[in-house]
Amino acid sequence: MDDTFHGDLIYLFAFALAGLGFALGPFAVVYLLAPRQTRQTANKSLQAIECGMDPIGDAWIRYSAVYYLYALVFVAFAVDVLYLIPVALVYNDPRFAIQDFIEMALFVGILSLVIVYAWKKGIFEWKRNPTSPNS
Amino acid sequence: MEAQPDLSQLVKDCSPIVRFGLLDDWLALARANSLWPLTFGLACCAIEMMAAGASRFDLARFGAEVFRPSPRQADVMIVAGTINKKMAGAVKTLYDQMPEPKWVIAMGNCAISGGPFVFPGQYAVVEGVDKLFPVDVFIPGCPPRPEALIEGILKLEEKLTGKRRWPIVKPE
Amino acid sequence: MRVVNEKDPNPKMKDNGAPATPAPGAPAPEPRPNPLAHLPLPFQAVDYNLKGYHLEAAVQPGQVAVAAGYLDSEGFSLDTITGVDWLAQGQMEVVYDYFHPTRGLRSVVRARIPRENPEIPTISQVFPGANWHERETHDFFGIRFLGHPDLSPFLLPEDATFHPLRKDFSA
Amino acid sequence: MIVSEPISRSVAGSAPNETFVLNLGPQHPATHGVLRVKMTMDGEYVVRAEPVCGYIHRMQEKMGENRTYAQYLPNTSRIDYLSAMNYTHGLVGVVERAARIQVPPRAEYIRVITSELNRISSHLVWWGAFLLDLGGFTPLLYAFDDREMILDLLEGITGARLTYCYYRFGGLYNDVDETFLKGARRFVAHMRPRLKMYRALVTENVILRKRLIGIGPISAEMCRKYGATGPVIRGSGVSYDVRRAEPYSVYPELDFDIPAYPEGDSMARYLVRMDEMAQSLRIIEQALDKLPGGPVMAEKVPRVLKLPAGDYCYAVEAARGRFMVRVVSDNKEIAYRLKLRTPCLSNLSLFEEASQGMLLADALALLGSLDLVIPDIDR
Repeated sequence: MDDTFHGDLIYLFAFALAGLGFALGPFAVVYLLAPRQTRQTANKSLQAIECGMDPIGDAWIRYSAVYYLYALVFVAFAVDVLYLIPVALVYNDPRFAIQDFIEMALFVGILSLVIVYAWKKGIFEWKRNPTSPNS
Repeated sequence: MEAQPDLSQLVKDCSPIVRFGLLDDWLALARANSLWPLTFGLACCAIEMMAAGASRFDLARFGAEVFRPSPRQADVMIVAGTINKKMAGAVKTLYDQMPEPKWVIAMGNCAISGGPFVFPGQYAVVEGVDKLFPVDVFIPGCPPRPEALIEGILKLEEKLTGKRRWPIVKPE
Repeated sequence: MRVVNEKDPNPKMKDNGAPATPAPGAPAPEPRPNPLAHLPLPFQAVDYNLKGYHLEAAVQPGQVAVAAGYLDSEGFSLDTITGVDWLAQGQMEVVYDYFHPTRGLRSVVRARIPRENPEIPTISQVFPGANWHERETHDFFGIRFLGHPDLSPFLLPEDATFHPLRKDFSA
Repeated sequence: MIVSEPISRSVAGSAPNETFVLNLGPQHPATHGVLRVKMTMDGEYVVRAEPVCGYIHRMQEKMGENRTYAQYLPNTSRIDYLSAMNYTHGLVGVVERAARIQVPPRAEYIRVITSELNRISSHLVWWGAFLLDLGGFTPLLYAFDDREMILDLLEGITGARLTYCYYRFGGLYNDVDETFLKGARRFVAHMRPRLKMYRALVTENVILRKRLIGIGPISAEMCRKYGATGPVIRGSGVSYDVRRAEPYSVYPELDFDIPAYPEGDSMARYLVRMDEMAQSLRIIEQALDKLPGGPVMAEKVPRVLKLPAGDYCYAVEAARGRFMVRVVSDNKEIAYRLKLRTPCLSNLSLFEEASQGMLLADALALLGSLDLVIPDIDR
């Protein structure tokens, strides 16, 4: 029990180190190899891109809630796909093919209710907030 | 004409901390073969730039057909057209927002020296984009032919890699 | 409101650079039926093959908007507004071009204003398209259009105060 | 099912959304040049779109007052560089009208052929760029491929690809040669099936129809109020075309019709331009058949032209609409005032009113359907 335990521990530790390396590695490489600063004429280098003009107004304002729900529909399906990947690995037993298929269909079916909800709520038509300036 | 921008602070060394001889050559070769131009068509030269990017003259052969609208993703700014004083601020902003290493190609007489719109008492045209920031390649013509733009890009690649890998076509 | 057709107070400039509207006495081409005769505007028929427009009316600066109203009701569309700086006579001239999309008529309304403080009422409430033409003419000549919603520089930089197309402009 | 009223009211509570201002700025792929539109937006909807021009103002009218008419010819092909022939035709026409110069018939026919070829090449650039706005990249390659054939033809006789300076007062710079005439016939024969293929490839594409039909309706009355001309007014049902309204050159002797669609939406303007290309092919074919012999330059045209005092206008049907040159002359060889009435200024002026309350993506489809060339607006 001991050595397999140690083996797994080292394996886990190496895997974490590699992950960290992949995360911080590019930052180090870029810091060393990339040019240090950009040449500027009007020091607008860090300004938000607004087709060459200065952005007007502030971005932190109350805009329509539909953007948030549009993003939610995406997140729902991203999670959906996230779960389908390990499922494909685990459910690969040929004897229960039909049963696995039904379970996955059920899982995807429940999640696709999001589309029905969003459709009814009028998110895909970018319905406007009725109290907005001139809807 | 507003005061000349002091280009001195522009040319200070932006080279990286660590430099490998061989790696720099490879980097330069990679950059030379994937120059992403900024879609910055101002006037007539923009149409010739589009023609250069289209099917017959095909900038894709030199890796430069990816026209990036956003300055953050562009390597080279092809100034194709007339810069006038109302536009000068926007041009400088775009130049700033391009990440280093960046280059500028002045395409057409307007970008080189104001072109046909320079006359005594002219009030609106910036006479040459090199008054705003340093320019790497000048392509004369009004508008220059797409072949001239391609030659300009090859000249820029020659500046990057130090050697010319494409044959020079001698006008017979 | 009837546009009084009295004589244009400033003398008809026939000698130099004046718009050579055919004087009634001159051997005018055969009198064409003036299709806009029913309008209370002093329209005169003009030789299209020479001038490029059919009818021309010199009106008082005050009646420009009224003329635009009549032509609008007649179905004309605004072609362009041209400013001309007659430095010699100390006057500025504003020329309104109209074309008729269905009848193919071309009519011109012109008005002269003193050069010192060039002011003329706007016609942008009749023809919204005139908004930009007037802003541009203000840019180039400094002619103030009274009642114009927003006379800020149109083609010149926002902070421009010079008027480049004036004859006495020097960069 | 309790899901009934839109989410935004129940979530956002009572306070209305604030609007934000978006810069569809000078450097933007959809503005085809340096037009800036300050879009005040409420979420995805345009509350007010205010175009700001002047970023490519090149003093064309000021230059008209400090060079002679002949020196001004190259300028005309740089106002709207996509229909340079029509613009040069405008200036040449006004000088010939004022100085009463008689142009030989062969020159007039060649002017019509080259102007119509230039109109087709301009519509091809519009077609490629418009579909680029709507997200389709391939049509641009087809359009520029065909356009190169026209450019080769015109380069053969004028020497330039884009900014031709081919017309002179009283005629042409040089006569056309045999290769041009054969090439023009070959181009007409090549282009007709291509137009059919464009219709199959793009016009009947369901995505395009969904993006254009009913988008950006412009009424004939709005066109008249703003002075819009060209394919914009013909897309709103009024078939106003300077070639028919104020006939010039030899257009009365040629048989062609003016396509007009009553709907007034972006699809109508799209179809007008596609049909116009077919009509231009018809005009070129007829003009090639009727091409008379004889000189291409009037005899005694004075080298230095002094126009008699007065003001003169000459209107031309350019690819984007009615282009008119108004010259005020005072007996000198330099114009006292040269006014250029350009179609894109009037066509764009109705964008603010036409795009209110639209989705941003539809506002761009409307902007593309107006077919703007920005130096044409700013001059």
